[in-house]
Amino acid sequence: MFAYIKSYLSSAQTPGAAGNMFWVLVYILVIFTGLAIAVMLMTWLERKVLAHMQVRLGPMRVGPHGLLQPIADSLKLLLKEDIMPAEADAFVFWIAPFIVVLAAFTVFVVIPFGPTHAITDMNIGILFMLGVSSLSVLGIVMAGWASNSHYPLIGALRSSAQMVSYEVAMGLAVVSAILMTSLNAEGTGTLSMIGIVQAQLAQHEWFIFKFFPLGLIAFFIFAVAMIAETNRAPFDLAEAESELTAGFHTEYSGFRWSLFFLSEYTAMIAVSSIAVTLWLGGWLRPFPNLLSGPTWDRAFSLFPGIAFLFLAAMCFFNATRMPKHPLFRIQTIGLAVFGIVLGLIGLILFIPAVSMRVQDIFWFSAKVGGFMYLYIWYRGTFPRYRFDQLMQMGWKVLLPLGLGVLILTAGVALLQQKLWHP
Amino acid sequence: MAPVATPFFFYLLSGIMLIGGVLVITRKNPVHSALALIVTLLAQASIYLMLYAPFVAGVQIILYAGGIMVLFLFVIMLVSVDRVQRERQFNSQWVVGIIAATALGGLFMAVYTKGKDIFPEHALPMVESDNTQQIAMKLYGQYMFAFEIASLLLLVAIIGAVVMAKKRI
Amino acid sequence: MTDPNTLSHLDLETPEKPFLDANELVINMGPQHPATHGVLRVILRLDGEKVLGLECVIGYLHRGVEKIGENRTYTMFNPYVDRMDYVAAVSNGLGYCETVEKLLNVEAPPRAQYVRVILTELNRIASHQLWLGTHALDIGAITPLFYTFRDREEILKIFEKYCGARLTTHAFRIGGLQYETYAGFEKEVKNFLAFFRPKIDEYEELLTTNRIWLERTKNVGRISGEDCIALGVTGPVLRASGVKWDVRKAQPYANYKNFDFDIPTGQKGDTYDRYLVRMAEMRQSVRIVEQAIDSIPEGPIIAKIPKVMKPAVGEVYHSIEAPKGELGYFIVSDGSTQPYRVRVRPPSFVNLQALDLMCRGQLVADVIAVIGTLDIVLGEVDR
Amino acid sequence: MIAKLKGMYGSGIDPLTYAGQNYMVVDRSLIPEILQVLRNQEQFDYCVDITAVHYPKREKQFDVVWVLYSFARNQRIRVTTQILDGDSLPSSVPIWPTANWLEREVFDMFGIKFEGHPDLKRILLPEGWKGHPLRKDYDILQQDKEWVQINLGIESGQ
Repeated sequence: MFAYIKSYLSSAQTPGAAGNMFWVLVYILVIFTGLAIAVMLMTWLERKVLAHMQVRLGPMRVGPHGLLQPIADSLKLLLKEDIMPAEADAFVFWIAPFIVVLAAFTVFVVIPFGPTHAITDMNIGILFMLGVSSLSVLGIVMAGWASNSHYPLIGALRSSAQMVSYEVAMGLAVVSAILMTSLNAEGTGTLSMIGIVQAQLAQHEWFIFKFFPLGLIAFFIFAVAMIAETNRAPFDLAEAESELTAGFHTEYSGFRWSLFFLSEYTAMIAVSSIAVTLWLGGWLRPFPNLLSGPTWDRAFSLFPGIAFLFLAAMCFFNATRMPKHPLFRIQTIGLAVFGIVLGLIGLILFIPAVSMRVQDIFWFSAKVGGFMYLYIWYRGTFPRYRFDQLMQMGWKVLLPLGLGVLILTAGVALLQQKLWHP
Repeated sequence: MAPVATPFFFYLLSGIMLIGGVLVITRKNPVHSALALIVTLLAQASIYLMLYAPFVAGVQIILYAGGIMVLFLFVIMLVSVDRVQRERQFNSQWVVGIIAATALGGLFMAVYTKGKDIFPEHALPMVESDNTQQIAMKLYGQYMFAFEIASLLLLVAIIGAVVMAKKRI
Repeated sequence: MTDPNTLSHLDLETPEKPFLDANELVINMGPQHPATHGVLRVILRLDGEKVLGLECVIGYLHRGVEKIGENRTYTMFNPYVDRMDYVAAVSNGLGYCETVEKLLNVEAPPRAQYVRVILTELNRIASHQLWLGTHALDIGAITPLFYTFRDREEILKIFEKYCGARLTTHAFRIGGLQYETYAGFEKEVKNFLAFFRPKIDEYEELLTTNRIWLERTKNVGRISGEDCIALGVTGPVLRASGVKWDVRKAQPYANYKNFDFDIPTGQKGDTYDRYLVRMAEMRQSVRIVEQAIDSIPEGPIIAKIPKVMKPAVGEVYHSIEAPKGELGYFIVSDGSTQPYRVRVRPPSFVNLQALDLMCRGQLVADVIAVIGTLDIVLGEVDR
Repeated sequence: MIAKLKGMYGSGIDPLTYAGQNYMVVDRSLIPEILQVLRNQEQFDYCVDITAVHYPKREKQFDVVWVLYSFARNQRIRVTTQILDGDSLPSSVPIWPTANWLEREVFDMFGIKFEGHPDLKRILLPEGWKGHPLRKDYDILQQDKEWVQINLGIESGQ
């Protein structure tokens, strides 16, 4: 048994590909716990960052600087009464949130946090991701319909129309990135998520900079489409609270509502992961071609530790700024202890053996985190699009642009293969 | 990846497909029918996966479960369900139905008994990762003409739908 | 102009529900709806997402202010008017006090006039700030709300220091002012002006050239100048449609004729023009306050008025330019201590009538934008 | 201008001034015509307000007041007419569309009917309300009995 567990550790494959069920389970557990924590962190971060953008403080009461707020929120949601409208279609109403959550979480099966840090590596990875995430539309449509009320119905119609139409532009952008993976000796591309990152590694170039500006435009199309896909500002028409109160989940409450909430944030992380994988080099560290060599590798592997030490320093700094009143003593101590924990993690991450293994995950998460920050930033800055404008943007701007980029990329790739590397 | 308990999963998925298919036609509520259809399609996609056709499976999910079924639901949601439930569900063309069913069953039986040779004894060894390329080669090589014809047909259908839907252009 | 007989009047009888009822939909918005700015209920008749017509159902906040006025003395009724347009309480008070002064044939002393103008214009800024924040919030931009509330706070602080109340100020008395300005009033107002001027630029930076904001507001809820006049719409809405009319200029009250300011106008009468007009009005208000604060004369703050007010028998209509439009008071006196009849001509109420016209042919999302751009306060609509 | 109108209609118009504001008391029979003339010939294109005053002791119980404004002249004028209780007036919605809600409010508060109004119904008060609150004979006990106790089921202690 122990040997079976240990046999995987030296493997250079994902546990799924190696067929090691124990490690598959471990990875599933780790990724899903990580996701839950990430979503909680994200809700806290969103409230804090947005608050600071809007000259307010955000949550401050539950824990130091509201750090325990997500826990309080989730407890509240779990304890709330679960209301089902009398006229609702009970079965569909009941199953809709589960479909959405299932779709949002299943996607993470193929997301590569590192060359071996994925549950499994499918050879249709990206297709699988797009397919499964498109299933969440079903859940939304069903939720809106089953509520048997006008606002959720309109919300559901809007969001499903939006998601279906932006999927087209998104797909085109993705295809142009996949085309770039085929620029190797055999001339065959790959749909595998790990394969895509390895192609970027082999070509010494992130696809966002490939065939400048084609990669950049494709990335831009995807970046716009992914916000629309996740129904976030400025494309959050489905849940435009000023018009439709809350869109398709107006009638949901308590635990079931929290499932929608969870899946929204999970989907955000998922599509950001796709963007990172396809265009931003996945787990690869920045400047792989400019600053290459073992010295630079060593230097960049220090970053995870530095990041955690920085967070620890922030905690200590804020702990010293806490009010000196006895009532705040526990909070101050809590913040300091949190800082110590972060600092210890940071120190552990400085051990070369650890840092070399973990830095893939760190870079991947850091890039995804950047996208998450952008999500918050957009929400703080932009007004909301109107539905027809949104459709216009999807069909009349992004779709032709995506087609053009796809054709140009194909042409340039062909030329490059035929002329420069015959 | 080594196949795991293939017959079990085959029968499981087929069973789900059959149950789903029956539910599609027996449910009175059209939304429930659509749900059953989605289940059927997903089970079908899984069977494609078992046949080492992951690309087809993925496309099945994206296009049918994610795309077409959403459009189905779109239309169904706009239909007033109360009225549908009051309507008679099956039309009583028993004779035609029985004849068609018998014919189809006969065909299946004929293929199964006479044409055993056309099925290989064992699954052909095929590299999983080549599947997508194989389809691309076939589609854009051998069946190029059929493919283009199909896309042209779809274009005509789109234009027709627009013309019919729009009162004035 | 749309046929007046078809406005604000919907045929709400839903026909026998067709098998495919995808075409027409009657939706009820409010009275508990986040974007109706209170308890406005709007019944929308939609073709898909297009608005075919709408009907406003109002009165949820009706408190019978006019009836109350008949049962209170002139002085006692003064605080009640603050409760109508509660975001511009100072303007309401000014209109009421001036009307009663007309009835009594007295005039407030110059110093009182200046302080009145300063406070009213500050209140106009506060009202427009609140409008901007909520309007932008309705369209989906959440950040301006917090910026405007941060800055509005400074105005409210001045009010609080002056009269002890922040919202329903009851700042003026018939015949002048009750309170002398507090020590440092002028300095604080000047500080505020210096603080506030860059803030307007900050709001504009967030919105004026924002692509999405432009798309959401341009050509949305257009109304022509003629339609505005026909529907009695006044205030920034009228001016954004190109009619250069402001009670402060047309029939100056208080001492507005002493101040130099412009009337900002728009051309197209769409939501974006109304936005620009209100932004420009904030700047003009700053200009007025600046001039007034520099030239406050010394002197008494209240005219000689009898302790028990008994105006002669007669009737007076007087109107001022409230932040929302023309706010008129029609007071009938029968010679007793109580007004015989107080009629308030609320700008929000009359402006709200234009909602139907402005929303026809627009989308549901635009209804929200148009309600926001009309800048109604339900306390004033329902009274 | 008022003099001109006076010349046209004679004794039906009684021009008055109070506190520097012009208004005229017009006979009920002249109302439709006078309003038309004011709108079309005298350019009073903006109907500021329509309201009423109740004098229960008079024979003609109601004063109905039109407050008009002319952009071209920068001038306000009030037109007042006296009508009996239960008497109706022609609607001025065709002249000024803004009269729609204003007349509805007058109807709601005073019970004065306007003929030809497209949709004359209560505007501020609920449909089932009894009585018209701004009449002088409407008191709070009546409201308490007929609305608060029936619909809200509470003793308001009035």
